[in-house]
Amino acid sequence: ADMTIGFSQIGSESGWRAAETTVSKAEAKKRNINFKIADAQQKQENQIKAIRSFVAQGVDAIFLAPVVATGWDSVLKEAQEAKIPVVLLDRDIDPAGKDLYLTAVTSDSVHEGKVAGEWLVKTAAGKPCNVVELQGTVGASVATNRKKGFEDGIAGASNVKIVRSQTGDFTRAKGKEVMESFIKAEGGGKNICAVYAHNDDMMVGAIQAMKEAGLKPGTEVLTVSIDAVPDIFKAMAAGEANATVELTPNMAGPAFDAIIAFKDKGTMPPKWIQTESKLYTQADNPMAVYESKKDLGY
Amino acid sequence: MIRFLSRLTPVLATAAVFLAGFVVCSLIYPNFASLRVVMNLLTDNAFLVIVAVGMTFVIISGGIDLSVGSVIGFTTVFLALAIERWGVPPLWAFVLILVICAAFGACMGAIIQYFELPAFIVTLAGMFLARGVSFLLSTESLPITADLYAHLSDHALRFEGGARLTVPALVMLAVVIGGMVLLHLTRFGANVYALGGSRTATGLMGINVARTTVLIYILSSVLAGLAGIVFSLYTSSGYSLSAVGVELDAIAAVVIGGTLLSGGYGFIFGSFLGVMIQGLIQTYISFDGMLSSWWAKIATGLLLFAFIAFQQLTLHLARRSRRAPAGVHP
Amino acid sequence: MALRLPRIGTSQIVALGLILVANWIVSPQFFDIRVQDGRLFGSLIDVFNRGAPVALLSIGMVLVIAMRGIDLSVGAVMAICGAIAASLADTHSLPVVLAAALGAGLLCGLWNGLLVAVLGIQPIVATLILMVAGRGIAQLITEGRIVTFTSPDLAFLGGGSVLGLPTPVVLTLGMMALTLALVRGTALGLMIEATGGNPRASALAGIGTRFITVGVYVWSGLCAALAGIVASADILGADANNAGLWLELDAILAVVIGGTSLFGGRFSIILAVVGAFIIQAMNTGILLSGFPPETNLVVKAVVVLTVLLAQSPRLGGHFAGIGVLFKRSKSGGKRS
Amino acid sequence: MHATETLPPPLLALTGFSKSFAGFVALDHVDFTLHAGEIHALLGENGAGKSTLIKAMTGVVHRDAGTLRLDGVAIAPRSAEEAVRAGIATVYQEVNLAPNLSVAQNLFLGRQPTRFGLVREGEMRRRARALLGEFGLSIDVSAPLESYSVAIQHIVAIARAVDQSARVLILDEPTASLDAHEVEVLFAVMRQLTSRGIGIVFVTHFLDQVYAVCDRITVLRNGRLAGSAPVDELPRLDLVRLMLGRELSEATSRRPPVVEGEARADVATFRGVGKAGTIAPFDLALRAGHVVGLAGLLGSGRTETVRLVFGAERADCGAAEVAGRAVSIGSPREAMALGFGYCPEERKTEGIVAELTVRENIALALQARRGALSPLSRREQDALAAKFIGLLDIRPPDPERPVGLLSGGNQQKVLLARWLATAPRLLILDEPTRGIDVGAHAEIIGLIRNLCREGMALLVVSSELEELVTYADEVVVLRDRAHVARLTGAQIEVSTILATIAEAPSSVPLSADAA
Ligand SMILES: Nc1ncnc2c1ncn2[C@@H]1O[C@H](COP(=O)(O)OP(=O)(O)OP(=O)(O)O)[C@@H](O)[C@H]1O
Ligand SMILES: Nc1ncnc2c1ncn2[C@@H]1O[C@H](COP(=O)(O)OP(=O)(O)OP(=O)(O)O)[C@@H](O)[C@H]1O
Ligand SMILES: [Mg+2]
Ligand SMILES: [Mg+2]
Repeated sequence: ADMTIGFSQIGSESGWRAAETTVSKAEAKKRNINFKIADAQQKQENQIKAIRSFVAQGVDAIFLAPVVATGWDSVLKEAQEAKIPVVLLDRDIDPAGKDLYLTAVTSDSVHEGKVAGEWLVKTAAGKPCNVVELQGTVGASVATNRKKGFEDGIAGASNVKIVRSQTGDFTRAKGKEVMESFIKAEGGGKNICAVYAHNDDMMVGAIQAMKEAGLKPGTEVLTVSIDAVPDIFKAMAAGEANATVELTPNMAGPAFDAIIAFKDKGTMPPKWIQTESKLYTQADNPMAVYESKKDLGY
Repeated sequence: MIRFLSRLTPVLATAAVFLAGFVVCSLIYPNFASLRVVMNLLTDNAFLVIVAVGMTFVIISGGIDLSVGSVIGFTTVFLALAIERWGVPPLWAFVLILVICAAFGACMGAIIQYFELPAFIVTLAGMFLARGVSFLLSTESLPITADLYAHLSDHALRFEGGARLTVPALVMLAVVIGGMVLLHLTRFGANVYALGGSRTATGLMGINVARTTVLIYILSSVLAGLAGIVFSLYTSSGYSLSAVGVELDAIAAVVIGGTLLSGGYGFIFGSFLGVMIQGLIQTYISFDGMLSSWWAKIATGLLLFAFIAFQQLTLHLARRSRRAPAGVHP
Repeated sequence: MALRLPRIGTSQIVALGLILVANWIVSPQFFDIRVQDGRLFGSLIDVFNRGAPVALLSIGMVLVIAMRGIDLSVGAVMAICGAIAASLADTHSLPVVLAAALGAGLLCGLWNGLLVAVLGIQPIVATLILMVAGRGIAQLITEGRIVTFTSPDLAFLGGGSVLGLPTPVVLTLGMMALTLALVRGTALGLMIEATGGNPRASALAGIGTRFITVGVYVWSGLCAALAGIVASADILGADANNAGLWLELDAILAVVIGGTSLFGGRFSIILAVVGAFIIQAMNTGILLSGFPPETNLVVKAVVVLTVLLAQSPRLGGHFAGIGVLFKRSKSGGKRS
Repeated sequence: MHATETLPPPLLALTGFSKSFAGFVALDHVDFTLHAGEIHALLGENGAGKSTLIKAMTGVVHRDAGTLRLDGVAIAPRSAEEAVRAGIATVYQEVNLAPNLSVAQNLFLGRQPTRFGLVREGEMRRRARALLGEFGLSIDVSAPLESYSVAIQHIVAIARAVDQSARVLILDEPTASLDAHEVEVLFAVMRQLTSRGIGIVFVTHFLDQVYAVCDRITVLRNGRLAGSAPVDELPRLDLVRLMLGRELSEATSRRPPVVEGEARADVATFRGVGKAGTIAPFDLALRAGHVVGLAGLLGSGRTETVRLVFGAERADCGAAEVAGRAVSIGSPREAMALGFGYCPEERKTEGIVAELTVRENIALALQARRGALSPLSRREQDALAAKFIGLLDIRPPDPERPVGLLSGGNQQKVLLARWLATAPRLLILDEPTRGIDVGAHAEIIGLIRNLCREGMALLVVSSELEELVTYADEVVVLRDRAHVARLTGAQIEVSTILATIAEAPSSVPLSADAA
């Protein structure tokens, strides 16, 4: 199809997001689509500007990875008035705006957290387990949801409880710094049974902090995090990490297919195309997964 | 008249640079030279222009206000909660938030004035505080569904080709004109310039420096609050992380517009143009759309450099005729 | 700025002490230090170790600010140099890696310096250009990913220790000593203060203000490069997206807490470094306290304001009042 | 207390004013009384506390003790604003106006004519022109203040205060950079104000001016009241003794006559040097042991001449030769490398670095010439500071005090010291004795002569012709930004110079190679 699609990407704040961009480009190329990407540097106002400018350019469709759930009504209405279909990638928006977009290809981040929590409950197997949590950026919807999902996941198990929770801003460096202080605050780490991080990058930092403090992550301290970026599989292969929940970077593929079908045949896609939140553990041949993922642009 | 023009040189240079940039973009992208793009520039940057107007006052007086971005964020969260949760009528919520912002600005101004602390740090603390309080209020993004919002965001002067002059853009234009009148035509405005020229001298000339300083920060915070209202109209929501880093964009716009960061010189209209130049760069990059995230950043930097270098050159040529001390370089 | 008789920075040191005590109150094991793998280990050590990058930045920043400038690009320069170091670490020897990274920092500083001193662009805009573009360049180098490395040589700079002290702390102290030697061992410091205090008078007194301006930006670039190397070595990888993000504000804050005026003039390198550790002590305290993260910024705001109010000339510098006790025993008011 | 039967009750009465700065006593129980319609001279050496007394009076400096009564009513202004509202207008010693604002805005800041809250620019400019007209000044009032010389800025400050003064006008060294004509104009205005019942406090170091306009004198010494008396009861010599606490060794005698044709080494020669729009091309020859004075009215181009010579501004034509070698002087650094030194006129903006100590300010130029990498040791700096503090009698004699905290005259001495420390071959002095007291004045003139004797070339700008004629070997007269005449030998007389300045253009031909 000879199509131009504009993509308002959130930014390039993490390896996962870089991979999403790379994969999206590759998928567009596969389908011969003219794909324009605008990087919003984590700012909603920039995303709105980008969408407006896509409308002004007269693209055929707009992909939007919304940085926040609210505030899209008026700009999406403008796109609608210009008869340009919008597909949400990776994150959803507020239910009030349901009829303003064609479909949403997202994972459910509450579900991701829940998967992580359930894994931990299962692994702790009834033994008392103090968890420290590395949150994402304060206020980021993913952070809020992954926290909520995890809490749901462990809700039934009174033996598992979160003893400390701080933000690590989704970064390795902060993850490491925060973990260092958790270790000191929890008696040199002896009281910590498991670490839950809202993303793998923070967990990689936390693993370093634990090793430097003489702890053995993966055995003495359980780890579970989300995203499934290649480096966590390396850690898993080395026995230093236990589990991760995958968030696929390929959101654009299904979105392209939906748009093409919609444009060519008028097929209405379902309102929500949910991607899988697959749990990986050390048992899933981490080295092989690492190899398969390492060139995806993470 | 010649004197007057020569004082306007920085603004004229900025205007020339903006126009040149617009023409170049239009030559590259045929869709660019449309009313729609121009109107989008006005609407999309409305809140930024509003804070930049306040920032211009602050910077001309020799200060700086780093809190504006956080104040916008706080305002949106407060409005969302007030309107949706606490059931305050939107217009009352607007009044309330502007009063809160004024008090906030007054506190910062008073601390700067009475404790003789650098504005940079006091407003940095203000920035932490405003953002921190909005986190405490709510970390979630909250939709605003009040009728007034739906009404205002639909309301716009429509032109052909889908161009719309929206309410935020109209508010912004009013603020620019009001700001120009206040700064350039009133006693208060003259005092602001005088403060930037020399704080001690202004005091010795019998101007109430304390009052002027406090008023300047009140103005900046109130305009940030107004920008927050516009932002909440623009997005129909409140979110604690909105407008992060806007203070830097605003400062950059003000300075690109020809205002001296050291105070004493500058024009509101220059700041308006400064925002427009930044908007133009962004629009150009999204029209291009082929740049990866990093190339987009590099291009933004290079374009900024090109604009500023071109502006320096224009200024240099304009000043060539006038005397400029050599060897003495600030 | 009001003129004052020279003071020594006892208020900063007292502030640092009080924050450390506050940390001890929220976390009783704060002052516990043990030896772990030949390296001192404890929350107090963390303060200095984690504070090292901002301390390094503040060493360069204080000189720039003393010259009435400002350098917003340091965070981006950190990212660039960290990215270069991490990408070369596994294929080149440490000297080559360091030379490349420091060289890049030098070039960045030179660019800033030339824009300010030769083109006459206002420092905040001149360095804003590199702040925006620099992060792009860093991401270009890493292609947006986190580039990891395994070279133990480079890793040593982040996680190793010298005589029990973490390497970043040692590097910071070394850089501070070198800078002190450079500006206080020569007349450069005096010239910087004179130029910052009154640029026109200094130029008329024959000071090569242009040259010194370029020089301080270059030095700031070098300090940022070192900070970038330390940050990369710490996490065994270069995170171009986040390395040094917003650290320019922390560095400026450190300089101001250290008593240097943003309008240029008198400066103190040691107190700027103390300022950096004050900020880190506060951050570490927040992490140890166990308060929910939503309160971080509010706590930070309150602490910053308290530290500043205590330094305010209006309040007569109550911290300094305590400090007078120390001051009497020492002679002279030589700043450094 | 003097009996004041003939005078009306005091307009302004200060009693027991005291002020100390961090242990340093600047004012010690000073009393001062000003009557309506009187011009009251406040005199004293540099650092005696005159400016501090004034600032304490207007509330700019918070006094430690003392009461202030205006018309018998106790007032306590806490800021300049309150003082102005009470009817006390002041011109402080350093020009205190906003350099970036237009002249008109500066004149009317805070009291601009407005309509519906908007400033009436045209009306304000008209009033500004009228006001400055009273001072014989006709300039573009919409131009920024900083584009004018200090002297003009000073007149603007005076005009602003005069226009504001309701009861009391305080003038702290208003005449320091004015020429004779401007001073006359100012005096006329002052007399007119007193006839309206306004009381004027007048600080100056020119005793002639005291006797020309003042009714009464109060003298401060070391922060204490040394005495107060009507002018006619205090003859000159008594006054000087009261101020200094000792006799003044009269140094202002005529210079020894120069032996014509005495061979002297050329230090620097300038041919056809000028800059379009600033100063017409001029020739200038500067020789060892020779003092060239520049005389002219405000804005005649004296400062511009010396700035070109020093490379502070770049000439756009002409050639310069130093010690027989053609050179191009493009910056102060290059000039200093050639052995030039330049003590600028605007000490606040171009001279001192307020935050740095006396020692550092003195060492600055010498250090710059030596280069950053060969620092003056602390001991060398201390020695330098000690030497000049002694030589120029800088007070307080504390080398570690920030210069900004010194009195105006003492700052000027530090500035002189900075350049003397470099031992230049050619020293350029722009208004070197601005704000310097009688005692130090004589010493500095003695110093200039000594330097000359030791073979230094000097180029001096001075508005004080009496002073100029005591040491100049040659006087160049400027008018309308051009060098119009060169006077030597017996021609160097105040009257001749004045006549030359006043002459119609081109009546005194300037021969390029005269002298
Ligand atoms: N803010 C200050 N801090 C410390 N000392 C000060 C301050 N202001 C003035 N002084 C000191 O007070 C003394 C009196 O200064 P003042 O300016 O009143 O002298 P003055 O009589 O006006 O001298 P001049 O004729 O040189 O202007 C000086 O020794 C000066 O150093
Ligand atoms: N009467 C005037 N009308 C307009 N501009 C003037 C006048 N007098 C001075 N100026 C301005 O002030 C500047 C300073 O002139 P300059 O310093 O060369 O004069 P000067 O002879 O040194 O007199 P001064 O005694 O003021 O130092 C001039 O370049 C001019 O811009
Ligand atoms: Mg004085
Ligand atoms: Mg002059």
